[in-house]
Amino acid sequence: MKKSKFLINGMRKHSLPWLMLAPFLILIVIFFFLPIILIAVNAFTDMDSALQWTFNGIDNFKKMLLDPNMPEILKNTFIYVFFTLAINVLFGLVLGLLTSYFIQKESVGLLFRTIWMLPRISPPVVYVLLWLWFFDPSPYGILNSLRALVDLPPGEWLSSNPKTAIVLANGMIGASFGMIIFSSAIKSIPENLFQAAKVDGASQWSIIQDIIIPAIRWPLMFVTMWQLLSLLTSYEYILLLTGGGPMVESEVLSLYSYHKAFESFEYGYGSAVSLVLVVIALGFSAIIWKVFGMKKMMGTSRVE
Amino acid sequence: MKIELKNICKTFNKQSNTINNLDMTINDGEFVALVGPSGCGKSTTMLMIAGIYKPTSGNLYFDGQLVNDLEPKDRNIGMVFQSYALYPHMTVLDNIAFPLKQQKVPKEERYERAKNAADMVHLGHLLDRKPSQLSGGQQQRVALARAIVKKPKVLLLDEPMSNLDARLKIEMREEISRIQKELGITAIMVTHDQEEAMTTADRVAIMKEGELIQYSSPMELYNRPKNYFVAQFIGNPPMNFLKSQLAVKDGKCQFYINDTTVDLNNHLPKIKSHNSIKDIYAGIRPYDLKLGQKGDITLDGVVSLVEPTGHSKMVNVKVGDDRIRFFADPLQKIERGSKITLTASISSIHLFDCESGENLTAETIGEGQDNKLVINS
Amino acid sequence: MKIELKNICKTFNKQSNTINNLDMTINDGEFVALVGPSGCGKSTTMLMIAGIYKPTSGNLYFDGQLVNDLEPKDRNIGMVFQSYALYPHMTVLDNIAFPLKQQKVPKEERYERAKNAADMVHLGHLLDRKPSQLSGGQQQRVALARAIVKKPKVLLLDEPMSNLDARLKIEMREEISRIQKELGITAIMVTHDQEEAMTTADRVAIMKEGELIQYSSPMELYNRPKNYFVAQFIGNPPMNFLKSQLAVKDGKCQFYINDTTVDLNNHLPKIKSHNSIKDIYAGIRPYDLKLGQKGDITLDGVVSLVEPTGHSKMVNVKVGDDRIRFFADPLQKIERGSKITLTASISSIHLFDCESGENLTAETIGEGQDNKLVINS
Amino acid sequence: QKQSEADAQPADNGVVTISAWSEGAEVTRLTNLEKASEKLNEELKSQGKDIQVKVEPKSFDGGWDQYAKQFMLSAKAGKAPDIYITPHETIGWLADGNYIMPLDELRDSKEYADVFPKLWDAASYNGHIWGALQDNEARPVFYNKNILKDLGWNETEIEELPEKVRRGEFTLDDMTKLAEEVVKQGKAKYGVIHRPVNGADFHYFNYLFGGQLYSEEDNKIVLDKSAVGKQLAYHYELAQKKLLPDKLISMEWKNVHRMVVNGETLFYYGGIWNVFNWGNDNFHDQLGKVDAKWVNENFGMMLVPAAEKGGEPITLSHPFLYTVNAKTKHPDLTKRLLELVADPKLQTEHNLQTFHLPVTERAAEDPEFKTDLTLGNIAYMSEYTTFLPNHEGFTKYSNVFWNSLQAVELGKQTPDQALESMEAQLKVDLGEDLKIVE
Amino acid sequence: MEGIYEPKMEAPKIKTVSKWNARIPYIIAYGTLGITTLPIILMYLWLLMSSFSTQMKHGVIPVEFTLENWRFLWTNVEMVGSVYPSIWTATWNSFVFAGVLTVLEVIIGVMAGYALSRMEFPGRQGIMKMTMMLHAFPSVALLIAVFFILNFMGLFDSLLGVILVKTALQIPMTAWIIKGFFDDVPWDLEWAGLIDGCNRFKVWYTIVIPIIKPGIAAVSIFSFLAGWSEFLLLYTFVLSDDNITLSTYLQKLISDPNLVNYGLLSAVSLFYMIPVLIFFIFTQKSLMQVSAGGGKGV
Ligand SMILES: Nc1ncnc2c1ncn2[C@@H]1O[C@H](COP(=O)(O)OP(=O)(O)OP(=O)(O)O)[C@@H](O)[C@H]1O
Ligand SMILES: Nc1ncnc2c1ncn2[C@@H]1O[C@H](COP(=O)(O)OP(=O)(O)OP(=O)(O)O)[C@@H](O)[C@H]1O
Ligand SMILES: [Mg+2]
Ligand SMILES: [Mg+2]
Repeated sequence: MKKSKFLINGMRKHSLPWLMLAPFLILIVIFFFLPIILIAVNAFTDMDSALQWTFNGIDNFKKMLLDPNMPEILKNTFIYVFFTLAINVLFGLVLGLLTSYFIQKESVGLLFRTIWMLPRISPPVVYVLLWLWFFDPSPYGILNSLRALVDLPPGEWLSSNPKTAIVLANGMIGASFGMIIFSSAIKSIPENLFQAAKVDGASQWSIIQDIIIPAIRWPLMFVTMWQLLSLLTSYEYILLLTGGGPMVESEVLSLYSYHKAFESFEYGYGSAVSLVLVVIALGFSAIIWKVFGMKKMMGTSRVE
Repeated sequence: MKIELKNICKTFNKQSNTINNLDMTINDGEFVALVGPSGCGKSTTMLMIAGIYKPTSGNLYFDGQLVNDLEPKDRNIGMVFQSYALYPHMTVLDNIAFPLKQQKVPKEERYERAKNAADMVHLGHLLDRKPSQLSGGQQQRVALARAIVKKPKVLLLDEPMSNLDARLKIEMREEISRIQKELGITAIMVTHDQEEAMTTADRVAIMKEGELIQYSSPMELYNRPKNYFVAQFIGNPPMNFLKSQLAVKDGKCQFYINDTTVDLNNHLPKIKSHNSIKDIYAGIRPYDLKLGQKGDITLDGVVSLVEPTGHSKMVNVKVGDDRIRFFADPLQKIERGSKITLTASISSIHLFDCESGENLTAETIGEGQDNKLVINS
Repeated sequence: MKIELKNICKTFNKQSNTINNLDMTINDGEFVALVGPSGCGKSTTMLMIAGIYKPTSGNLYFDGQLVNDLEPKDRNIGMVFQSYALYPHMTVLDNIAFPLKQQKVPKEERYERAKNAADMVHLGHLLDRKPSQLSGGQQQRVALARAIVKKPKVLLLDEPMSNLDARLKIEMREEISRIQKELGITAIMVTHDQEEAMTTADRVAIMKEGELIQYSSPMELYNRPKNYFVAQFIGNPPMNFLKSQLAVKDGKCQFYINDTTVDLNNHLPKIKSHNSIKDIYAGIRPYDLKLGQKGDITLDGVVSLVEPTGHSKMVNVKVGDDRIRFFADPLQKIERGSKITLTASISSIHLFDCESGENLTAETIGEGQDNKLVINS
Repeated sequence: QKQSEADAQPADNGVVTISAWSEGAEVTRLTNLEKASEKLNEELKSQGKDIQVKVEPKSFDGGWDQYAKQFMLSAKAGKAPDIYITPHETIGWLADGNYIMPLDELRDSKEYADVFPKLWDAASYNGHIWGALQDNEARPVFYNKNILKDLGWNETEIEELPEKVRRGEFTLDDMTKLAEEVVKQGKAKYGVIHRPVNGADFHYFNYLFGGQLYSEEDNKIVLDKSAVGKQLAYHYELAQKKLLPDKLISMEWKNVHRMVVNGETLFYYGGIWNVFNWGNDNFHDQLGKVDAKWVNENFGMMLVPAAEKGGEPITLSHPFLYTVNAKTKHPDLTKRLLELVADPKLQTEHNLQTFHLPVTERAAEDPEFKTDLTLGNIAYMSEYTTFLPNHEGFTKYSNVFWNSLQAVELGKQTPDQALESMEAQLKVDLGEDLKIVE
Repeated sequence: MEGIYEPKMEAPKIKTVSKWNARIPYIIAYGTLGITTLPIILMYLWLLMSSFSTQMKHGVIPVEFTLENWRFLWTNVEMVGSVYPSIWTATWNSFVFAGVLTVLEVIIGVMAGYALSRMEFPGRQGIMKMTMMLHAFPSVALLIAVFFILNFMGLFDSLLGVILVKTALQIPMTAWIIKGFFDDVPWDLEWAGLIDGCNRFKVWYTIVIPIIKPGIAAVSIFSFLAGWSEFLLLYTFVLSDDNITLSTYLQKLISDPNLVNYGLLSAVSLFYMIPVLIFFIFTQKSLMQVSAGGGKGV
């Protein structure tokens, strides 16, 4: 073995992580990072349907400040994100625990997980249609038809509580995300830890709290953060379910951005709204990072 | 707590029983050592007592109470797992304090007691480490501290000191003994260290392929092995065996070793027929063999290997087709290939049926060993 | 392969060195045992030799070649990890065959060899099991088979038999020795079983807190411990120590044990000053103590504990403030609380400086032990 | 004719490919182009030109926004089709963004000579014609004949209602009153139903109340406060009088259809294509799918009644245009193709299949069209039709209006409050593109 | 271990109390699951029934059994004068798209996740943070920007472009999830692999990956689902119509809200769900069996 070989070895050692990251980074940089820079630039233009980059300074942001609906949209955004996130993470965790820890019989757990996957795997339009059909305020709404059977007048169900509707509908879908990730993580916990805990007298609650939760801290953080960002930026189901209405009662910031960019083709303005969204999102991410201690979760390599 | 296992069977794959009809009683406050070849079902037995595994059939009683369905957490057990099973996300201190937390011991007291336990296993300086930052022996000590910190009723120790150095092992062993005696804990320990088993346990249970072979006091085990398996298993280095034949003629017994005919004057009640010839193993413990010719029987052999062990030399000798070992004084000069003569007293010889493995030695011979010499002293 | 460690340091937390300036040479084909208290850095040393950890400073040479940066896979090493590290998703057979697969051994030959290795560790009947379905000892044996199957140049064994029963352990130990000698493998084994270390190894390295304390042949280690630490660490049960004082007057030495004054006629070259009084420990191995008064020195004490160990009785005796142990014939009647007198020859006594721990015994005394008695025999 | 010089370099083998995009289920818009290309090919052959035109159609199925967006992007990428079929109101941004070319010469062509003159408005923007009119439609008010019968109206009264509306004798007020009566008497659950989602329909009231939505001279969207005020007041009134189903604006289309088909409402502000919808799915509780005959037996269709007696009734239409890519390689061939596609026969084919109205008089005279049970009866509505503005900002206007409409129907705001917030919002959203008329 | 031990534990009571106590969590568990799951079951049961019946009485009781809504399985459905393409082509295309996406994503994500979890290099944490922040940008907003990039690269109107974009959008998620799973793999396994003659890369795919199968199960279902349901990107960035997928097929059914045949829609959407369901069950079954256990793991 000559010296040069060591050199190559050494180089190879340091380049391996980058090699393994390369496809990931290339994709991200090209299709994610660059576009984001474009968006950031775009936020200072009044690009419209003609797709021209004409800069207009901070006009877009001024306009946002003046928009009389802005306070309500922001309020909606926070309500929607907070409650849906709570359902997504907490209920997702409950589902994960129930289907992969409490229910030891794998087939039963799988059955329930499959059922909970249904909302997520159905085409969004159809899922939303199911909601609409069930809770339609007309006498033909399915729940109303049932009420009619026992001579009750049509109820208004969710139509008078659009925010509840979007939170529940999104929660049902988001919960399965947490459920799948958490149950996978729970399955990866070595069995002997549970055995040790049982022998140590741990109650079910304690096993959850002291064994499972610490073991799935990373997925928990990830799901919380990812879902937070997803919720902040997603609008699809709201668009289909209420379209932000009635009026702006269920309009959230991302939907607003969509409406601006793709309904009225104000791309510049839409980008500006997105940019605001990002700033909000980053603020929250920073908090979550602190709370979960992301730094601690980045272990060091033990092969040197 | 008195623990009774009644006809316990356990099977993993539905084909063969891993544990086969195990019947065993551990008295309240007793310290039992569980020994047996690797894979014989010791850990499985422990896990059943802990309640982790449910017996496939049979019953388990704690103080006369059927506990087959009792949850592990309600059994008040402390256990060292063979694989330690430390909680990777907790620090050493939290690992040790965990059982106390489950008993709702107030935080301060909990950490106080956990620290004491950690000190006991000499880990006081590593309280903030995570298990992955510990050496193997340190991990095992954490497991040990965790098992005893809650002062359980039953202590299950599955090779709790296998990765500790000799000194520490002795120290820990004594500590465990002390606590066990002080608190009246019923303890079961799996160990491969026979000295450990012999010195610590009130009784030793020997298992083989899921069955209990012998369950008695250490001395009895050593002096009166029930059968060939126990004889060859217990004792380090193991007993030497010489293939031989036992002839019974008109109630008189003889057997032949290495050209010597040995008359057994004491009766052999275990042989029914009065005229027969049987293949047997004659067993002699290495420590009972001496250089020279002064004993009841003598063996001539060729030295095949000399291993130093510190306080003495272990010498391997070829006697006929059999290989036997004995200990020689370290200062005696014994060389490979040289011819030597060994001797032993007849009272130190155990006879085993080649087929059934049963110990054929008359009770009196076994007892004689004790009696005769006690009188001598 | 000759392995040289030169001034190796290793630190985990940047504050203190886990391995401190380790200098050690393992010759080609040598079998070295690495012993030391739990947590002293044995596994860390092994992992550095394996190339998993890089030394923080210092150099590692294989056959004179600097290999600090050589990848583990290029070192041709077989290793048993303290934690076994079996591949959980592979069957026993695949686990064992894995190193061969990496060497691109053709499939048929690979499984053939793996099966042979499995048979060697008596796992031939469990080839299709996953590690999680094995007992602790079985797992360890898989690890052992995996380490030797590829016939490596260097074999690193980190407590490879800690979870095996005594019989199996001896068998495995012999098997390893055989293979090692046959193939001329350089082997390093960490073990807590001193008998194992003594009987198998060509040389034994004793570590303490990351430092190499003594590195010599088993007999030398036993007979000439470099210092107090080695003396008390090696030997099972450990050496007895009695606190004492050493007086040097005009080149003549005396020390006092238990009211007896012992004259040291041999010179003590390790003491510089010609007039001084020193606190020392006088060490005597339990096996060197006998009941009676015939030896050079005598000790009077009270029996505090009698433990049966099978072939003999270990007796704890209180002598003054010190507790000492010795072995008595199992048939001798010794009772707790009775007064007894013990004796030992002067040549079996080791003297250690209380402060530095250094062995003060003159070379000649140490050697004398051998010489004198060899002449006697 | 004149296509020769520009189309000098035809593609291989003399085949010129003209691509065309359309959206939605109305594939006749594309098949008609293909059929027209056959004619064009004959024409070229007879002129002795060695050129073959091949139409490459592509039909989209996403939303309109996405359809538009895709056109934008492909235009930027130079992959836009030669012909882009689009609802008329998009020509504002298409023209502004230089995506399409003006087609003023079509107006002079003989194929488009007999277009209903009003329809050209739909294709005009900034003083140019930007597309070839493709079809026209009607959004009539459906009334339930059975309910009226129940109320005591006789057959002729019922059948004459559209005519009375046309003459301005039956006003919006009358309509409301009639609905009120029906609901009060329990003859029907609801008096009036309109679409449950935002759409073009609502803006015909603006025109009905004398308002305007777009000012051509300024090229700005107009907020006509008095007209919008009346418009909001009308919806407010409907809601307050409980003539509308509660929460109509959050209902499902499917259930709206069911309510209408099952006779739960007297009036329904619908579209002519609804006749087709009802034949396509099981909306009727007993009958399931209902055909055009059944619809005509049970429902009448009329214009939106005038605001006051003697006033002009109204409807709104949403013509489709064939627009031409500004960068097309074959402008002349394409234009000629668009002339040929206006053939009455082709129009009729489209109209009958998709329930649309013709754009030319000749097509309106087509016997096949005239005999159609539904279409024949309402062809006249083209004369009363109005359009949405073609200005890009109209989407924003329409969104803001929709919010205000919801507010008044839900009773959350009075018409005045709603108007006020609408004005505020429009000022922000449209900025300089807004003109406020008191 | 000082302190006097007071033996107490009233033996006779142990059994009964604990038996109940032991069951309570399970009763609660099953109860919660049952109650919360019921609405979903009902919803989809309703969907199933409505796809097989001409009409639903009172909205819930199927009236007449029919297979007509499922006719798309054996004929090309004709609606409003236009004939829909074969559902099988669409299914196949969806399958290919989702499959390619899943494979790409799992491979790239697992590679990246490993590097991020278990290798040391500068900027590791920075990359983690950055990729997460990227997700803070609404993907619609990105659409236009991505167009400019694709157009610049000449990948507009190509399937490859869409696959790359989609992978890029999904990959941070995959990498993040997978990282968490890699974190928990005992190091000694990797050490053993290195000593047995693997390099780091080989250790990764022969030893570490099989151990994180549950993680792969989780990400592959999300990747597959993402590919299966992808519509917007395909629709926006691919012009040619040959690549009809099930989601585009479905879009055809609902493109005009007035022209929806709801029975057909129910049937098609159920059909749409079946492959994902199968994929889900398959991955869960094959990948969720964890082989970890045994050993002492460091
Ligand atoms: N990853 C780590 N981080 C910090 N300290 C460590 C780490 N690994 C080991 N140590 C410490 O380094 C010391 C040496 O550890 P090592 O595993 O080499 O001990 P050992 O001699 O093998 O002990 P044992 O006999 O108990 O296995 C121990 O005190 C241990 O706590
Ligand atoms: N999960 C399992 N599935 C199948 N067989 C198993 C399983 N666990 C243990 N066994 C088998 O049962 C037998 C007893 O195992 P057990 O762990 O009790 O042995 P042990 O006596 O503790 O051995 P050791 O001293 O090696 O730890 C072994 O042969 C083992 O292979
Ligand atoms: Mg075991
Ligand atoms: Mg170690």
